[in-house]
Amino acid sequence: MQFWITQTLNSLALGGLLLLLSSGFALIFGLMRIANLTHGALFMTGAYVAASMVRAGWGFALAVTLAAITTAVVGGLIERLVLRRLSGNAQAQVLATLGLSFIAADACLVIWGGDPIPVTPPAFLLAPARLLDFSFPSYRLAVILAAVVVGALLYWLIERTRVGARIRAGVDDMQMARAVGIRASVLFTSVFCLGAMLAGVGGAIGGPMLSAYPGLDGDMLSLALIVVILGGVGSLLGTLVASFIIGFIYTFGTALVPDLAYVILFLPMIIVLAFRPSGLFGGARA
Amino acid sequence: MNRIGHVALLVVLALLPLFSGEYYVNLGSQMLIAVIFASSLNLLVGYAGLTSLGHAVYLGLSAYIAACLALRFGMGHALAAPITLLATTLVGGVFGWIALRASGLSFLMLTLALSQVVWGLGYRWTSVTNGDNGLSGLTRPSPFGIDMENSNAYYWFVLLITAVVLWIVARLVRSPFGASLRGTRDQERRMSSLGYNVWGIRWCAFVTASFLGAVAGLLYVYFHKYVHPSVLSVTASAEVLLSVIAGGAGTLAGPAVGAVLVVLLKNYASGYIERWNMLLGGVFVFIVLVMPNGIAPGVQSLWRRLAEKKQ
Amino acid sequence: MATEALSVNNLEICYGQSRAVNQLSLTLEEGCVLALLGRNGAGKSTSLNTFAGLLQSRRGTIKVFGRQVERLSPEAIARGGVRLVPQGRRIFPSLTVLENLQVAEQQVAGRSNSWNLGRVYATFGRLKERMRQRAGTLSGGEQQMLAIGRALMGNPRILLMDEPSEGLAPMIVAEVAQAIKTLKADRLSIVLVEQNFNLALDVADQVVVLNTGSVVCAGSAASVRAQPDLATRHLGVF
Amino acid sequence: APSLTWGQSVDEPLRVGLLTAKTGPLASGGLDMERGLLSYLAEHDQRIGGRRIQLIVSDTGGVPSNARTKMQELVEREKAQVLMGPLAAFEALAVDDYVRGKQIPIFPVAAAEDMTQRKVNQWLFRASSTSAQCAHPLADYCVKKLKYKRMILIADDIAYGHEMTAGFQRVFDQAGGKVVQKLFPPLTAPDYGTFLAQLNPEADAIFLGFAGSNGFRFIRQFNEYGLRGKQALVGGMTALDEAVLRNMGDEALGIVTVNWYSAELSNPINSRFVGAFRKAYSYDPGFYAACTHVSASVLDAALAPIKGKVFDKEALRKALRKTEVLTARGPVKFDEYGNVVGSVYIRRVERKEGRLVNSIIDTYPDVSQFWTYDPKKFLSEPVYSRDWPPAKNLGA
Amino acid sequence: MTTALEVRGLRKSFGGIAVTQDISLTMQPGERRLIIGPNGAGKTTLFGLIGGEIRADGGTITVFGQDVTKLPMRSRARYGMSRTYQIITLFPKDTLAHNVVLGLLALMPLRNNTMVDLARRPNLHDRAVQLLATVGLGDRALHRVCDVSYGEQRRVELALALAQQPRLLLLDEPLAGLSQDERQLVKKLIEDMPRETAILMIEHDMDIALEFADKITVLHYGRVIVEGDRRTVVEDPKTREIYLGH
Ligand SMILES: Nc1ncnc2c1ncn2[C@@H]1O[C@H](COP(=O)(O)OP(=O)(O)OP(=O)(O)O)[C@@H](O)[C@H]1O
Ligand SMILES: Nc1ncnc2c1ncn2[C@@H]1O[C@H](COP(=O)(O)OP(=O)(O)OP(=O)(O)O)[C@@H](O)[C@H]1O
Ligand SMILES: [Mg+2]
Ligand SMILES: [Mg+2]
Repeated sequence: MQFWITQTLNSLALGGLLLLLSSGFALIFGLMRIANLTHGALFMTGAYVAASMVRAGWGFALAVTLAAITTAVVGGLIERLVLRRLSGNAQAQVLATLGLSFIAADACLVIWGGDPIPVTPPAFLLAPARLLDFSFPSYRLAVILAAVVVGALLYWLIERTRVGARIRAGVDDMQMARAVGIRASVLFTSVFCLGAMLAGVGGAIGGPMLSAYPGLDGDMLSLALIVVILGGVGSLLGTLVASFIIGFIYTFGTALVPDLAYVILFLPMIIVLAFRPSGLFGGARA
Repeated sequence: MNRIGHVALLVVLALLPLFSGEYYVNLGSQMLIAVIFASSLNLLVGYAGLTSLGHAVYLGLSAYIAACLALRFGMGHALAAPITLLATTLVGGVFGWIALRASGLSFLMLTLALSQVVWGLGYRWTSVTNGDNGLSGLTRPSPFGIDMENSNAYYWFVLLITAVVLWIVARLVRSPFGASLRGTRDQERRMSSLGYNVWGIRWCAFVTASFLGAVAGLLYVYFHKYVHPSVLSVTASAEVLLSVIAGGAGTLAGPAVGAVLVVLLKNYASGYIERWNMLLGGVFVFIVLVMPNGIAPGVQSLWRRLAEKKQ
Repeated sequence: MATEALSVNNLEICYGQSRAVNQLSLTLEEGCVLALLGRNGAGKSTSLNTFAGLLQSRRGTIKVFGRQVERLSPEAIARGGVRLVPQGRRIFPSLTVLENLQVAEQQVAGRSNSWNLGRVYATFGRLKERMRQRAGTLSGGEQQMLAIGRALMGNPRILLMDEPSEGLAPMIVAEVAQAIKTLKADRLSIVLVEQNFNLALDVADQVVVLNTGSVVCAGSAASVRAQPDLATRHLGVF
Repeated sequence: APSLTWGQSVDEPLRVGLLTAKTGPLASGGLDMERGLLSYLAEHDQRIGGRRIQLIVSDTGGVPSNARTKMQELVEREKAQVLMGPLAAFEALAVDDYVRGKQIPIFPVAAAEDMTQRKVNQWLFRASSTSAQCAHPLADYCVKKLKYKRMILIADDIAYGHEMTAGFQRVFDQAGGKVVQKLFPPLTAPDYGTFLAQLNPEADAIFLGFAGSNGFRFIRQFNEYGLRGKQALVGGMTALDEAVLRNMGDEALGIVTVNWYSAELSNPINSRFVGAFRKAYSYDPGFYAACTHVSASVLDAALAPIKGKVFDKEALRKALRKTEVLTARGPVKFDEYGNVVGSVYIRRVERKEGRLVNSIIDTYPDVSQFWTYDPKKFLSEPVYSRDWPPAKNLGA
Repeated sequence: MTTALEVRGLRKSFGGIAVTQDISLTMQPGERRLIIGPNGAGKTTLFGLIGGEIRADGGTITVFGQDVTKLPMRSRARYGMSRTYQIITLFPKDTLAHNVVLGLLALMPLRNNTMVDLARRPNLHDRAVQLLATVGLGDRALHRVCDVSYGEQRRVELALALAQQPRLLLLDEPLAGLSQDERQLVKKLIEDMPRETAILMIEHDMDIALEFADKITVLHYGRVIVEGDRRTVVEDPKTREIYLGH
């Protein structure tokens, strides 16, 4: 019994972490259709920045804020200086953003070294929470909460304020979007910054669970890709749901069939995509 | 470039071992293998418009099959090589059948997922693949009694095969089949309504690409005499994809140029520059900003502009 | 004196090396309809797209209510009250009909009789029926209605219409003609590119005929109506 | 007679090639390998065996196919005469046949068992240890001193993890303990939560066979889940390396680990090494730094009797084989398979002068890769793996 | 004699909205038939169903005696069917000539050849240019599709369909976007098609289209409401009420 409860909470925590990771990616890749493969690097940068701040005694909240600002600025620069010129050319975007993430990863290695750096969660979340007759890390409960909040806010922003429709209009036909008065340039940069910022926030909040270490970028990038595509590219709701689905599949899959640990994320993915190529929630708009 | 140019290039490349040290000859072999591999992927990425992020499977699988046949069954090269190519191509056929249910991003993800499954198998199925320790203790073939353990001989062997592969690819893309392949990339709907079998055309391209990837895999395993699951990893798939894009997808010279560049940066420049990852990233970004369609098309249009100016 | 809504002077537009429009000058007065006519490839769409800011002219000026706009971005021009019904519809296929209209919405303070969802739906009943459908799956004619509706949602002062009757059933064409007259009455200024000669002459005040990028004939609609040979010569009608 | 061929004179610098990983996921250990060697050279006036050293460092990025190219670069282009590294087992295996062919002595850090067991390469001298070499004594210690009866083994799902746990399990089971659970999280596991929830609560202790950052993450999460104090943790060779410790906090205190080295070792060579290393890089040397340092000592000692003539390969090989030398890790000699025989230390994490250190609490002297088993018999059995030797008490 | 096209009880709905309901239609070889109806009546959908792009929910489609209801698009082309699209569906980055060459190749065995050099087959190219000339685009053959005007692109649509020498030709608003001269040109071209070719055309330009038709079918909300020869249909009050409006 306790196994099932703990694993369920684990699934939710992992799902929450994935949501924080992939919500920004859902904006940039899903909605804006920019193949931004720096997402993992931005996540890692967020984690490292937060780690340094916490270590320097700035407190967790401030660390998250600073990580958010850093990645938002970096994201903005990337969009303005590089991706802006490559709109529509997915292959060029892949090349440029992977190039940038190589640079970022190496820079992190230079700055922070090759050893893993922990991020200490805020003091009040340090002690495990007692639930019934067992304990569960209270930080992870907080992550679930944070993910739900971020997901809800984002959903509101994109679906209720027409920002989403405007972005999709720009993706469909940039020239026409501008010709109907959408300030596409500003809009795209802001949303890109928001996406990058979410990656940074994800890294900072995920830091205490994952630690900051070289290679974090690649690990996270492929997870974000899986989540967004499984959920259905362009569907924010799909991303939100897929995060948790994957949280469950991974957690229970590795526990129950350890032999499949390596492929546990990919087998369901193959099955889903083979039968629904546009993902679980895609299709309507894909 | 015309035929004379191609032959001249071939001759120059063939003479290389006479002037350079063993290290450079080996580096050359590696570049040529990378060229074959990138050209095979280019069929998909460049001409069929299907971005595959799992192409390393075919190189890796063929390397593993060849290694297993030799180590576990003690099979000779003459028999093992064709079996390897056939088996890998068969797998390519099945994977293509699965992945081509989708196109676009889902295709990318399906190829990635399939390659990850094979990668997982490589790691986990230790009784066959030896897991993380990889398979070692392999040999190179010696056709007609030529000792390929010798770096120069092996280089020439690889050069010959590279030339043949590039010739095949060049024929293919200029043929009617190549034209229809590009057609399916640009306007799938119209192609079907004209009466082309879009799925079939793509599948054939996929199978051809996996066959050529398997050729690269054989050469790879002969060269390294060692296989490790990392040849099946996403990183390996991404690397070849990057070389194709950097060189210029959908052109003949592009992937070759890209592959040579990546091998050079990774294996040669890294000997001089500690921050070679940064260099590699920087070079990619630079290429994209200056020549968004890749090196080969970029240089070509530069050339044209210069020529125009002269006139 | 009537205000000049749009005045174009000596416009030259090129695609790379090839020149598509040369020395185009025209004036559109407020509340008038100018019909821009010509054969396929004459340069009509090129001109219209340039007025909307989608293309950059090489030479010449474009003034909208006296303000020079030829170097402004499309969104600035659009927000300044110029809206385009493009050729080939170019609706946003992945958005629903409703979203297509919403993203283009721009209300102008203090304008009575302004365009909003209700009024567009009233004009094109079909769009209301299809409100939640993805625009990409609409029929050709429905897309055309949507493109017109989308332009109207911006409450423009100048409307650029590139073959608005294309793909519309005769009854709807008549309704579009009626709508154009209503718009005229609302003091909207319209540049109309049309292959439907009858429709164009029915609503136009002025006619400009282009051929291979140059103006070959310009005058009031009345005078063109009076000279059928002119139309035959330049447009191949009748 | 002096030869005209290049590199055949003892007056020229000796070209030492270091194959390491300075980028990629293994960079931390790889950098330490370089630093350990540089430290040694600095302590010895840039000389080994009386010869000036020209060090050529090559970065594999932790990728096996690069390892071979980089090895070729060192040997063919840079004409290295002695090789150190590489770090990972798969890198070492990737270059193995090449090294055999070129007949160049190599001092690997990689711990892959079979390289000095069933597939001996006579040019290879491992001064560190095999994967299980330290796990054997730890298992012994767990049963005899710590009195653990039931243990869980958890390790990275790679050959290194498999070999280490296999060795531990063999000794532990034979000494009367029971290995009740074995878990192998994939190397790429984003999170250990799912494994923590599976831990058998009946076990006395958990053996950690992690390398690099994974052990570090596991221990932190172990604490977060409130498991600290409920079950003891003991660590294998790399679980709480000095490199990991410097980023850890109190959660690591009291954990017992095993290794053939500790920065806390108090012999004169090590004191000098640690002092210099700390001064240069402001942290303690660990496993990887010590590895190259010790290897350099071995090379130093071997070159003395042959007067630095590395080009006489056979002589060098014989000299190396016979070397017995005091190093930073203590006395070192080689068995006939090219693997080290030396002391193994049981250590406990303590706080000293504000930083965490691995204090030595017990020493097993002269430990061979075969532990107490008969080499012939040992070698007639399959190499340690995930499933061998079979675990008999799982779930008990 | 077999019919060119026989559609029986064709039904299709999208998400609950019936777009075609129980359409039946018979065409003899060589027949020229016009389909009209208000926007959104289901005309293009009908073409999609006949062409195989859309799967029918019910009903059968027979082309020259062959039941093609379950066949994929490409096989239907092999029975001599070809179509144009209302919304331009061309290869935008290729030249007009290459577009047409793809059309020519589609039904030749040569299309599967992987070894001959297409550039060494000048006769194919020449035939493509010839075809383009018949739609008035001979001088544009080497321009890319994306570089020519809309009206010109619409004529490439037509050329591409003609390249297949169809026995059953489906034209979806072939005159839309064309200037008056070109309308006459295309009208003549269609009239001059081989007499045995059956042509099914959707068009809103009544001035020209009516002249062409032997028979007219009027669709409304996915149903055939009037069918017959030109006179009967044009004079039918229902046609006037829902479509012509005068
Ligand atoms: N993107 C482009 N690149 C190069 N040339 C172009 C491009 N678009 C149009 N042209 C050329 O510019 C000229 C004018 O084209 P435009 O689209 O303005 O014609 P149009 O009068 O609107 O014709 P239509 O009635 O067919 O719509 C044509 O000769 C056309 O081939
Ligand atoms: N995929 C779809 N999903 C939902 N509705 C669709 C879809 N495709 C078509 N429709 C609807 O079916 C109806 C018929 O469309 P169709 O394109 O056949 O009309 P049409 O008769 O060709 O009209 P037009 O003259 O405007 O081209 C339209 O109302 C359209 O909105
Ligand atoms: Mg036009
Ligand atoms: Mg239609």
